[in-house]
Amino acid sequence: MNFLEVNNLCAFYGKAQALHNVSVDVKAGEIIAIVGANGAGKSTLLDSIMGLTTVTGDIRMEGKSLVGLGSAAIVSGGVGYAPERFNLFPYMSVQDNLLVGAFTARSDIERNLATVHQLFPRLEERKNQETSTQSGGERQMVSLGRALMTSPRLLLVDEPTIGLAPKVCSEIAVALRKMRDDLGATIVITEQNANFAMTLAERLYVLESGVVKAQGTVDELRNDTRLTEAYFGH
Amino acid sequence: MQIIIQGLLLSGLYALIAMGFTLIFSVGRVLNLAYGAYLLIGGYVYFTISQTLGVPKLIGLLLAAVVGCLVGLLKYRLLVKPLKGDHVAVEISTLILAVVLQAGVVFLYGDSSKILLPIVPGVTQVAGASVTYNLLTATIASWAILIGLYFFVRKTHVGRAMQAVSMDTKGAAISGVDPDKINMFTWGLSGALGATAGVFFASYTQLSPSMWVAPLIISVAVVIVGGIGSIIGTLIVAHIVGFMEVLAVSVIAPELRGVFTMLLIIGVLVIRPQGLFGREEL
Amino acid sequence: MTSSLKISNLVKKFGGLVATDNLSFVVKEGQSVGLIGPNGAGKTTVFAQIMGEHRQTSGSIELFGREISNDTTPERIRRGVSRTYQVPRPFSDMSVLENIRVGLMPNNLWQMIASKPRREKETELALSVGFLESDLEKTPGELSMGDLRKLEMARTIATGTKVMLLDEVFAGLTVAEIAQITQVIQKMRKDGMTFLIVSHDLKALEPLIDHVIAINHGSKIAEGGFNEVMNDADVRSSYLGVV
Amino acid sequence: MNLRWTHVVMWLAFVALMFAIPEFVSKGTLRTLIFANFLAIFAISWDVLSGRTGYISFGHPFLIGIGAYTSAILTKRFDVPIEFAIPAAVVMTMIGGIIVFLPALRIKGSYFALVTLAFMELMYQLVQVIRPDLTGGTRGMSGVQTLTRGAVNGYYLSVSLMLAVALSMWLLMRTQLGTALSAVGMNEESVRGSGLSTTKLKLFAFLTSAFVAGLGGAFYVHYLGSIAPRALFDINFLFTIIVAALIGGASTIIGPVIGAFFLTFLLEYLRPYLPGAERYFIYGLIALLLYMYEPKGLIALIDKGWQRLRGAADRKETV
Repeated sequence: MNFLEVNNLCAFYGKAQALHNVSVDVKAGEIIAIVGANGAGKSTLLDSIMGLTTVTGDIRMEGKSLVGLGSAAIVSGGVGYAPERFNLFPYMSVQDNLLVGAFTARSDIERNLATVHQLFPRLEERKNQETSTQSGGERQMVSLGRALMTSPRLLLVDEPTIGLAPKVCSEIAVALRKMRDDLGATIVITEQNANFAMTLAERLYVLESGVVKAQGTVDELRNDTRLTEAYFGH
Repeated sequence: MQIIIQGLLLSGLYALIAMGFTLIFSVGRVLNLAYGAYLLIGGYVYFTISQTLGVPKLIGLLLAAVVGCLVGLLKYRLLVKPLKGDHVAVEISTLILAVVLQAGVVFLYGDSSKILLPIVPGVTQVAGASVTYNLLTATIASWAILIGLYFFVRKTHVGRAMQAVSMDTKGAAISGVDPDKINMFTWGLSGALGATAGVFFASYTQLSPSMWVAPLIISVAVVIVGGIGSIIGTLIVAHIVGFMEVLAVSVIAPELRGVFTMLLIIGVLVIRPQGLFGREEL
Repeated sequence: MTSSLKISNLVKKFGGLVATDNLSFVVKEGQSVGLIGPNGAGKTTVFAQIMGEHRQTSGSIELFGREISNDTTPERIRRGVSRTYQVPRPFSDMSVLENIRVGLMPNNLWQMIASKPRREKETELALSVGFLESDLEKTPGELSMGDLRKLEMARTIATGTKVMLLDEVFAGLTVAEIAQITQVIQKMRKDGMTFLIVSHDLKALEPLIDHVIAINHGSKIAEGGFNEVMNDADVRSSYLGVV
Repeated sequence: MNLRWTHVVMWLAFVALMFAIPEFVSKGTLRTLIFANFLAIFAISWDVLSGRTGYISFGHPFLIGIGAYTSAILTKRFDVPIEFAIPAAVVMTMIGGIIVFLPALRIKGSYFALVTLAFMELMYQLVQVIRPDLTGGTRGMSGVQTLTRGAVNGYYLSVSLMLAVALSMWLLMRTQLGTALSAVGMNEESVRGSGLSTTKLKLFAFLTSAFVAGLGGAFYVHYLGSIAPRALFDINFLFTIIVAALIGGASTIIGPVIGAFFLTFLLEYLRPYLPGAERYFIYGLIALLLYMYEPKGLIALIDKGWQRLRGAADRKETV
């Protein structure tokens, strides 16, 4: 049994079907990346795991089904999420943003806060700053930090590098790797930046128009034409 | 001097009145036009329990808050939630509900207005102005509640969750906060606050079935002018409205007490729809 | 061929963020041009400026040789340019025909009262985008995503437009629906309509266009034939990313 | 405009029915019917604006009040003949309509509704203070010239006015303009995106609504012969207008008429049991339940019932 099993998932936003029979398996302690062009359904996949869309099919973590549970229950079951647009609380301080993340994991606050500050020292320096005044890179750090505050065993990160400068991208990559190595979290990221995904993840799923077009290890897919096809059509 | 003291006292009361309305507008993004009815219910519950039955005043106040809270919870479950974010439908149905509740009060207590005895009797002189202990108590209680609320919202998990839901519902949900439960809680809290304010408001003016309209208008003004749901903004604007009213009454004409409040609502909405302190915080 | 739409040195700033950065391009009459770029490249913002939903910070927008920057949205539509939206915006309680009727109406209150709806014209437009006779009285609630896109195209054509801007016409569609919309666009191209099409689905876009403009961070990074642009190094790295 | 003969027949039947009523009912009932007629006019006026374009007016008594006060003041204080006073009142109300329209250029939704509510309260307070020698201040005015004597004549006048308003609005709303106004209510951006000026359409809706409100208000004051600010600029009155339109079926013409008659008679039938303002308890509760259960109103319920009957009949035929 894999840590996370997604089977034949179809997801809908109102009338539009965004995913068609998507199946993804993740082993405990893995980092995998879902890659594909804009609109391929990457964010929808993560939103669906979090219970934010209407779905058919099955999503199981450690054998337990997540389908039909509310987001709050999924979070307290051990799934952390850093969404693409961050969805931070703009007029709250960095510290308060992190503390909201601790809503269901109140006994771990001190330990988690120490971890977050160790991963992103900048968040400790600026803990009283409102997130609405922060740069994109800082917001990404708050978003990841808030996800960590939920004590996740599975961490979902949507487009960790979008809009970020290359230097910040590598900082984020280092942090994500540490979260897996030191905290033992299993990580699923989505990336439009396929090259970044290949440096971070062990395995890739290529998504195109809501369908899994290819999957495999980074080495298997590096020169696979199906990867570039997903972006350019041929 | 008299104006300043009167203004301060009245504004404190107005801040308390507007607070519950602000909470709902901020967390639930809903205009609860039946908000004034909490004040109505609070006033009459207190009247029945403490003035008619002679139960100690503090218990009467507490029970008024409990009933207000229950009405708030019921309103959320039976009205607001089934209408799921259809703002116009919520506004219209809460307006109808307010009329229903008003008629309910007429049914039980009759049409004529009643005098609510002062919660704390007596008068004192402050810098040449005569101040009733009653209004003074109301103002002190209102400040105490507001300060308590401020720290509750800032420093507790539930309070922060309320802020979170008001700023980004999806962000709150993926942090493990159930927005529905927070909404529920906020409606209950809003009801309790409104009912408490109602007791003080009724003892300041009088108890009558139509006493809900003026506080509703004040709340609307405070929320609109202050921008969406800020506690500090509410406090500031409650003072603007309160002082304008005191000034209008004492300097121009008592009949014009509400005119400037209306003009303020219209002016701000047309010129700066996001409010004077327009940012979305709690 | 004369130019239908000419964008010159267009700049749009939202506070500190530069959404459109000195962008210039021309769409000639009868041409069909693809506008592509990765997520957040600023494609939709360009559409919004052409339609007057956002006012540009600087630069000019010319339609058939005439500056339209000071016109309101309805005025621009009267001059012959209109757009569809990524998320269709139908009139929810109206039938397919009534939705199209709104597009056909004259912008004059008296004529609205005096003139009768042109039912044959409405039907003709509906059928031309691929509706069946049996769909004509349906309301948007009963239609699929593909039908909603067709409905939006029909209403847009009804305004008498000569230049159509299509925003993500294939998003959320099934393969069969993509094929049907492709057919509709091809037929309109033959009839002389000018197109500017945004799509992330490059495979579906390729047969519909004469050439492509690729943008990233609000400025043009490549322009030319489809294959040429697809093999451009800047375009590839804008999509695939660099480390 | 696609008129069908069934429409003509239905209107003729409706008119005939309304005119035959005085033969069958008591004078007391006629007085109730007169109020229902005026309420129907106000509800139609509200619906032309709010039901169609979606700009919810919580201040309709503001417009009605302008019409009523203008005509009352002109006839009583300046001895202007009624036949000039009423048109002048309508014009004044249309100017009032433009005042309400101005905020609609910038704001919509809840904010617009609140501005209109503020307009109503403002009017209520100003009327009592500014020139009480003209407006009668808090007590209002009595002894305003009346147009008719007796319930029967009053009924004929009010029903003629109501039918004229209903028919002309019905005809207007069946044109393409009516379709465009409804389109504004469904999606304003798409109307602009179809090349139509929504400013023009909205202005038209506001002026038409004000026209009807002013006409209704002026005739109403000349029926009552008196006017009082608390009865006019009142949330209960506003509530009755809005609920009449919604409960009957917004965005139709017959809906507000049905709603107005339904509400008026409901209120009247409750009178023996609950003589005072507490009637609004049952009345409001019924309105609330109906609104929650079927936001499209009685007309939709009737329609559904009709469809079901027809469906049953169709099934029988096929069997």
